[in-house]
Amino acid sequence: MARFISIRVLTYVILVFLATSFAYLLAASLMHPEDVLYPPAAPKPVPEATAQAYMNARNINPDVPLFQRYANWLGGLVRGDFGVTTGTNKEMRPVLTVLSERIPISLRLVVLGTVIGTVVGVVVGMVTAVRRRSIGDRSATLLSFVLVSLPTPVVILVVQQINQAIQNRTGYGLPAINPVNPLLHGWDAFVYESKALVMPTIVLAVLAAASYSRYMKVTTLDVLGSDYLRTARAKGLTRGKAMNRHGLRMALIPMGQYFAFAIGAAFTGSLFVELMFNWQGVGRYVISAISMADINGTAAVVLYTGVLTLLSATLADFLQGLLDPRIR
Amino acid sequence: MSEPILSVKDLSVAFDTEAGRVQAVQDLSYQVRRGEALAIVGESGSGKSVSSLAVMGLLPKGAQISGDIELMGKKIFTMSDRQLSDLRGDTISMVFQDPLSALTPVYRIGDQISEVVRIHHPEVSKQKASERAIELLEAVGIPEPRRRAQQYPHEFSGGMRQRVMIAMAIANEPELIIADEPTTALDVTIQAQVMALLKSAQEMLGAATILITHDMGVVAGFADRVLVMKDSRLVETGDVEQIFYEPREQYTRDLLSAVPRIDQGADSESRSVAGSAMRTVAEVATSDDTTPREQRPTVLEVEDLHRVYPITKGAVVRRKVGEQRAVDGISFDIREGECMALVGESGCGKTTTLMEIMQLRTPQQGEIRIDGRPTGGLSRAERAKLRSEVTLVFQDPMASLDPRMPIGDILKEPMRVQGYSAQRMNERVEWLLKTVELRPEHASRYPTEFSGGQRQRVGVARALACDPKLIILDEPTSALDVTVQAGVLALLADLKTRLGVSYLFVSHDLSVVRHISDRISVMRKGRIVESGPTHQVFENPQHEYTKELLDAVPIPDPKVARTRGGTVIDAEAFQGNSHDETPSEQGSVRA
Amino acid sequence: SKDTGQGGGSGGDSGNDSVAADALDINAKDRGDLGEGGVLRLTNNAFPANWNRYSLDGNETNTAQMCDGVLYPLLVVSNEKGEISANEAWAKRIELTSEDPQVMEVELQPDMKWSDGTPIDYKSIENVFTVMSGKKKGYNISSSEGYNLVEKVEQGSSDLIAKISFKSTYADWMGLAGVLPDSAVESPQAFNEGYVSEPKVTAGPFKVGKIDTANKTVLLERDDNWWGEKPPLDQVLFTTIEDPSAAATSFQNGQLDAIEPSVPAVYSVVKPLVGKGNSLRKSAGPEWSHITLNGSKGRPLEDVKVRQAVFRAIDRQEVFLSVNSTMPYPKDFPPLGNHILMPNQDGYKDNSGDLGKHDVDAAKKLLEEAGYTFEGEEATKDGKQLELTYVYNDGSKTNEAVVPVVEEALKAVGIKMKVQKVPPTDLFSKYISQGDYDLTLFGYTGGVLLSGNDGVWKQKGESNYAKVGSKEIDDLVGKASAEIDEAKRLDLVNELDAKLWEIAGLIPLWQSYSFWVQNDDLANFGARGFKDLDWTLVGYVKGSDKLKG
Amino acid sequence: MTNPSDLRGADDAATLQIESDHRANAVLEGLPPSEAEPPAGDARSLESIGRGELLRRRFLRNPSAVTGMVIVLLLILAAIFAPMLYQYGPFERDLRNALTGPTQFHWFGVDENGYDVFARTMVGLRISLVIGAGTALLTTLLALLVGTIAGYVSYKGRWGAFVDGALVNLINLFLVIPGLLLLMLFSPVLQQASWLWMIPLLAVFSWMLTARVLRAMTQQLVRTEYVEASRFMGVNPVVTIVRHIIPNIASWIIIDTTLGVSAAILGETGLSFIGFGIQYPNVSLGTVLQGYNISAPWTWIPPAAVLAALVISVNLMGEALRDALDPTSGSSRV
Ligand SMILES: Nc1ncnc2c1ncn2[C@@H]1O[C@H](COP(=O)(O)OP(=O)(O)OP(=O)(O)O)[C@@H](O)[C@H]1O
Ligand SMILES: Nc1ncnc2c1ncn2[C@@H]1O[C@H](COP(=O)(O)OP(=O)(O)OP(=O)(O)O)[C@@H](O)[C@H]1O
Ligand SMILES: [Mg+2]
Ligand SMILES: [Mg+2]
Repeated sequence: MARFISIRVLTYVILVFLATSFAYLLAASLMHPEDVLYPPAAPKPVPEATAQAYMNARNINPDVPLFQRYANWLGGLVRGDFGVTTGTNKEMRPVLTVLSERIPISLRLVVLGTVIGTVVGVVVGMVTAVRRRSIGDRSATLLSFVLVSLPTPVVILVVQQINQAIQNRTGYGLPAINPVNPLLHGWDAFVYESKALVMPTIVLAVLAAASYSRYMKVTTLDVLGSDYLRTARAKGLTRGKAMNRHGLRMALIPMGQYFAFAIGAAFTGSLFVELMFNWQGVGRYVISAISMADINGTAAVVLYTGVLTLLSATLADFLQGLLDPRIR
Repeated sequence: MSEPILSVKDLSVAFDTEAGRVQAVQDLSYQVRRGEALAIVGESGSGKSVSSLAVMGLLPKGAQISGDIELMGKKIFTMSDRQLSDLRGDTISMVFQDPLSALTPVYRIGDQISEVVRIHHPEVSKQKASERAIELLEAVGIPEPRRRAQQYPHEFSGGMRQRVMIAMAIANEPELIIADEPTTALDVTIQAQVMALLKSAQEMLGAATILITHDMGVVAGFADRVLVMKDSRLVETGDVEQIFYEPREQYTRDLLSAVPRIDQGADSESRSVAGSAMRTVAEVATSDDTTPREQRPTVLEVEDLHRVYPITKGAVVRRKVGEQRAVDGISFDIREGECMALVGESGCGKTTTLMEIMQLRTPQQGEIRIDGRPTGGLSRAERAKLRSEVTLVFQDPMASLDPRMPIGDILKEPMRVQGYSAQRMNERVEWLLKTVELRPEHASRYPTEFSGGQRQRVGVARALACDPKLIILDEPTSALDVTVQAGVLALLADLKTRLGVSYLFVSHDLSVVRHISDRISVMRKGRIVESGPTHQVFENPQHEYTKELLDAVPIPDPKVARTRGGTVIDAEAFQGNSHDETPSEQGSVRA
Repeated sequence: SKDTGQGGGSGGDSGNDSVAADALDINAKDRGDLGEGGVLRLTNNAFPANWNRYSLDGNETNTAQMCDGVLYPLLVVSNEKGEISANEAWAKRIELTSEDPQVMEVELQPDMKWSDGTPIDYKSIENVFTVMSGKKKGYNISSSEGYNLVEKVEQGSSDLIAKISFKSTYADWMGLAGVLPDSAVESPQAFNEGYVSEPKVTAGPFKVGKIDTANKTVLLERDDNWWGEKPPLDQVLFTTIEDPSAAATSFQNGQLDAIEPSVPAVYSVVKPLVGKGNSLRKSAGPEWSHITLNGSKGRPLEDVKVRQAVFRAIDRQEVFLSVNSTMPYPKDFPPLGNHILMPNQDGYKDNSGDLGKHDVDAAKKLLEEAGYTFEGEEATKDGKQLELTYVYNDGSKTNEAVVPVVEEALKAVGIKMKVQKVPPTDLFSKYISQGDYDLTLFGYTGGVLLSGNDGVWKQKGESNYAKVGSKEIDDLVGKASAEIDEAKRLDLVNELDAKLWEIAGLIPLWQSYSFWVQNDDLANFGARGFKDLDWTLVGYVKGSDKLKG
Repeated sequence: MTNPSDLRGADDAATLQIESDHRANAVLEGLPPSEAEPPAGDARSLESIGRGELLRRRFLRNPSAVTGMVIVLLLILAAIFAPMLYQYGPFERDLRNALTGPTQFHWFGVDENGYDVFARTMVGLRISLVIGAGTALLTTLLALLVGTIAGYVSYKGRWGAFVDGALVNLINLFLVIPGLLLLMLFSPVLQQASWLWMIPLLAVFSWMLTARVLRAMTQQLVRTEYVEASRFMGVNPVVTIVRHIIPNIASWIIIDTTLGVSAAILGETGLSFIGFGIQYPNVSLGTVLQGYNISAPWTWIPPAAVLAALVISVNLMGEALRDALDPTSGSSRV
């Protein structure tokens, strides 16, 4: 057992190290943070010395050999220092600080939506499989395919517009964007923050449910004809209960993988939801890091997501074993 | 007479399949009264299972049903799902024919049994319910029930799973038990124990039992009344004695004549028609003794074979807490043209042995040689060639057939490997189906669309597809009615004598064994306790267990069965430990 | 600065009322008409990286919006025409006392104090000039330009007066005036990092209420220690919203009081709200868009005739409309006719001449002059069709709209156009600065001050991506930036611009408008053109709902 | 195993067949005849129905298969012919009517750049059909290859566990590899490449999760007796995977492919980040959708509806195929 775990950990460390180093080297050789910091078209170019000092401070000086920079970065990494951010705004915050500030925000945003979406998806998928070809099945199917056919920003905007229409008509509505309102205090602030969570949660839940329900429907269809369900019915379980206790569990086995990765993904946030609801989570940090040619940020994010992915993979294997005693 | 607990009127069931409509049951009417044991016998595929599923209200959605079924005066077709669910498992329960895939693979055995208690008696605590599950496991003869309750279905042998089904059926002491071939995978001693259990339930609680079986011996010893079915219709019904001694219909007579009898030597004394036709099979099987055994080449040799399953604890972090010695050092050999029977207690490691042979690899311990060559040392090509020459009929016919493949393709599969032409495969599929008494149009049906016996025949047909030299059969006739069984056995006997095909034959039906096999090995707890030529073992059993087995064989003659009944089916059997002095395990457990 | 075209700009069918070029649209009201109190909620698209405006990180427009004249003294302000003068809230006068050698004097208002209690006096001015000269090591200053031409800074006749002497003349001298507290310059550490998380020392009508870096919000409150006119607003809230459509939704939802809709996707969301408690305010702004032609050696556009042909092939009106047809630009909005001056600035002249006029035949003729022949529809030389590459950055809606227009226009004169969409970060580094392109569109801010833009026009200029120029142009650029006399300078600028048209390196397209949709009651705020806001006047009119709770 | 009396010297099963035909078999003669045999001609025609034919019939009998096929066909026809017949092209500007709703001239309205939404949707459909179908199929293929092989061998001793481990780590590697950066590295090459390269590119970064699921499902199946049975018959592992494992995990594969179509069509626009999207003068549904203006629903509803119609019709066919494969469909036990 110990051997098994240590081999796995070792493999993972190697994988993460490879991916991150690869990411760093790629980013460092491909990206031009100096152009972002000091745009060539800027009307007032800074003195060369200032620029050099700045780039050295960030370990992004293109005049320093790539491997030297890599070594600097690795050295920092060993000490738990991920370097500092770069970008147009010349902010020089430790990447680690930025990440640790943003992770809780992403988590707060994503967890609830993912959980609700998963549960709804599983339930809808199961019900539509059992009540196949009913009106409910057809409308759920139609809706979910429409949802997967829309770009996420459009789904978000539609939800926001619906909220707006309700607010215009009734006077009551939810805050459209922003997780906090600094103008409020105490209880009011808490109420605002709770309300602000509603719409992103709806969006995330709806999107997750749309695709989960499709997968869940087919895995459920696959178990519907099985003998053990007949046994469960013969024991005296009603349709629904037999499905819940015996069918569901079997149908969930392949879904375990998706759940595990959804949990991992919750930590990296959801780009569009964060962007369009203006939450300062990890998801948009990833994109801004890449588009700002932020080498340290990009490498750190790759490291972070790599670790999360592998943790998810482990969780997935674990879930599979948990759900299915046969393959233990 | 007491009033009927169940009455079936003009029941018809049909299915639509690719090859057109299948009329599974037609105009079936019968009644079962309180305290009565009704046996339904008849041709395989005649609608026995379908009609009983109809009673449970559990036919698959595609079935078209007409007629009426009244359960304790209530029409079940007018009842809601909830009302029916309240009855199922409590007032009326059923043991399904294919017990091997009927358990949910991901739940522990104990939980699956206690669930049935808790559904109908939510007031029972979890703790109590699992105690009850353990009690029930013990009652059906599963040793070490406390540990076994913690295992999953795939860790159980075929017979053990079947007993789990029985345990679930009797858990709530129902008024009506429908047992669809409940003892096919059980050895005779356990079978006797289980039948006694059912009988006592019937006698003590006044429950009614519907027993569907092909074992005329069981019918003779258990049933009050018998209902004979053929070709989706009722043929005749009557008291057990009347059926056995004065059958009115030709089919009933044919059926009885095809029953193999262990006491065939003494048949003249019996008034039963049972067994007459089988004598010919036995003659074919044993006549033609050309070369003496010693001079024939050895086809299969098993030497000191071991197979150990680890016993683990913990769902996530697995710890090995002991080992289950499923096969514990057995040796035997089979010569060309020889049929060797492996009999023994349920769960003693028979299937495991067969599987080890079929792997064609070095076993955990010991050696397996085919044609004198150790299986461990085979090259790829040799192994591939052997695969066509050694074939297996699985114990669980359902699980061994790909549910998403039509039967025709299943039968073609081994032939494809051998590169048969399409034309030849088609011809052969037709022939194979006919040989096992299925129809060519069945080729386009899927396994789920067959009756239990039909599936089993598909399994046998597949094993025969490519002219094998060694066939390993794991209970190949347990679900067959006796006429079909006679046909299959005759075919096997014929192949053996004329083509020198060898068999390793696992069966609990000692009468069948007696008819077909040349040699016999008796297995218990992972070891062979006795072996020798068939007649020798039958006539002069040496080991205690062999004697016990032979004594427990049911005789297809109601009178004989009743006189024997007292000796074997004793009251203690219900307590579940009559055969095992020590509360140990089939196969020994070492921590 | 460069705007890679993420935004659009202008033009439209809805705004048929033409705005006078230099008009403001800020709902100007007297202080007496304004009520006391209220909150103004605004949005920006980036959170300040450093609150020290003189540091490299702090030199950024979003930071400027929150700081200049709000938290910190702003000594120089611009009017709607882009003319600058001393801001009387902090500075009494800023003037040249001598032109040769150039000497300027700054006099501060009396009795002003930093929030840490230190007085704002000569020392505060000196702090700026010392640090910004670039001579002190370790200070990450934004730019020493102009400051490095200063010979010396001395105290004037009172401790509120600073006298600054220059080594050589510098046209934008007034813009150099500024103040910094002592604590901000006491060490490089204090200067570089002291203001990273908050503006430590302030001296304006507002002070910091709460800064939330995680959620990127800044709440400002009225500063009771402020000596000037009392600002009407209680609080100003800035929320950073990076996504434009999120900002639009936020405004729609009533979470903002004013928004600057720069792209059609945003404008179309907020447009229905105009007239329902909100007004659209618009004015011409300092930004303008253009197409740069790459005239480097060896490229197809090396020949000035070919470049001129491209000028004449492109219908600038059509290009403008393709981007801005749904934005509320005035009807018949004319294309921009000057590379340096905007129409609402003094001295603006349309120098485009014929080159600014769409004419297919003229374009073909120019190509023929350049040695191309027409085989059917194709302009060919040595058997090869003239082919140009248009490079633009992914995600630029403006370019996406413009590309087909330009392609069709060029096709009409027999030129084939290849389109290349590249990652935003690569656009300049890998394509434009490397000269690996023929055509590209982006925007410039035609600053209030000319200086600094010279790199775009000079032959060897760092930002001269067109790689065209002449000695003549270089000289004119030099002369114009050194000319202190405003009228003369404008003449020089127009002379320069005519040359720039001739050399055909950059096709000016249109001057962007600034649009604001904002609460009806919000006064002295909105489309301000070149003008700097006066935060002591920004507020809600008397009786407005916004003043309650 | 040599048998002197082996009748199969000619390796001809027919001999065995005749010899053991039960009418020629003395033992069986006495037995009751089997059930009434159906007319011979009928039997012949049915007997030759193989799995493929059976599938085809079951599939075509399903109304949703037909509906799905009709919709897909209509979409394909529309993609081919609509742009030829319609009066506007995808880049023809009608700036006067920018951002106006559907009219008889502009069937689906006009977007903010003056483009006709119908024209763009139809032209976009052309490329998107190819990308959607191609990517979804390729992704599935990759996932199938890695997933089933890993799942199949994982059960086969030490060596199998090693191969499985290697494949799983390959999956993990692809999961942690920064795809976007890698693409950026190759972006100069990609920009020169034909847009058809988008198909392998999209596929290569989206197969991993599916592969993991398929591996998990295969792991369950290799333990079943019917897979064991085919191994005992000497069926080659690849054939076993194709014949037994894939049909039994087909449900997941089918739905995953279906959803993959829309994912690919929408995901294609993401590649434009590295300068490798569908670019002018081409249009895809993704680029049309990308030009959404939320306050002008006609700018996004038509392309989304077309995409949804495509995905739904693919799903209808997929479900019909699933039902054709699954003999218990329609005979649910609950
Ligand atoms: N789901 C189904 N679809 C089509 N035909 C079916 C289905 N289930 C059963 N049948 C057919 O109905 C007939 C009756 O089946 P049933 O299972 O009742 O037989 P049985 O009498 O129990 O036989 P056995 O003794 O072999 O179990 C058989 O011919 C079988 O092929
Ligand atoms: N996968 C497994 N894991 C653990 N134990 C197992 C496993 N498979 C079988 N066993 C155990 O091995 C023993 C022998 O099983 P086997 O299936 O060989 O019995 P059998 O002789 O065929 O019985 P039956 O006649 O009931 O089919 C049983 O005790 C069973 O519980
Ligand atoms: Mg049956
Ligand atoms: Mg067994």
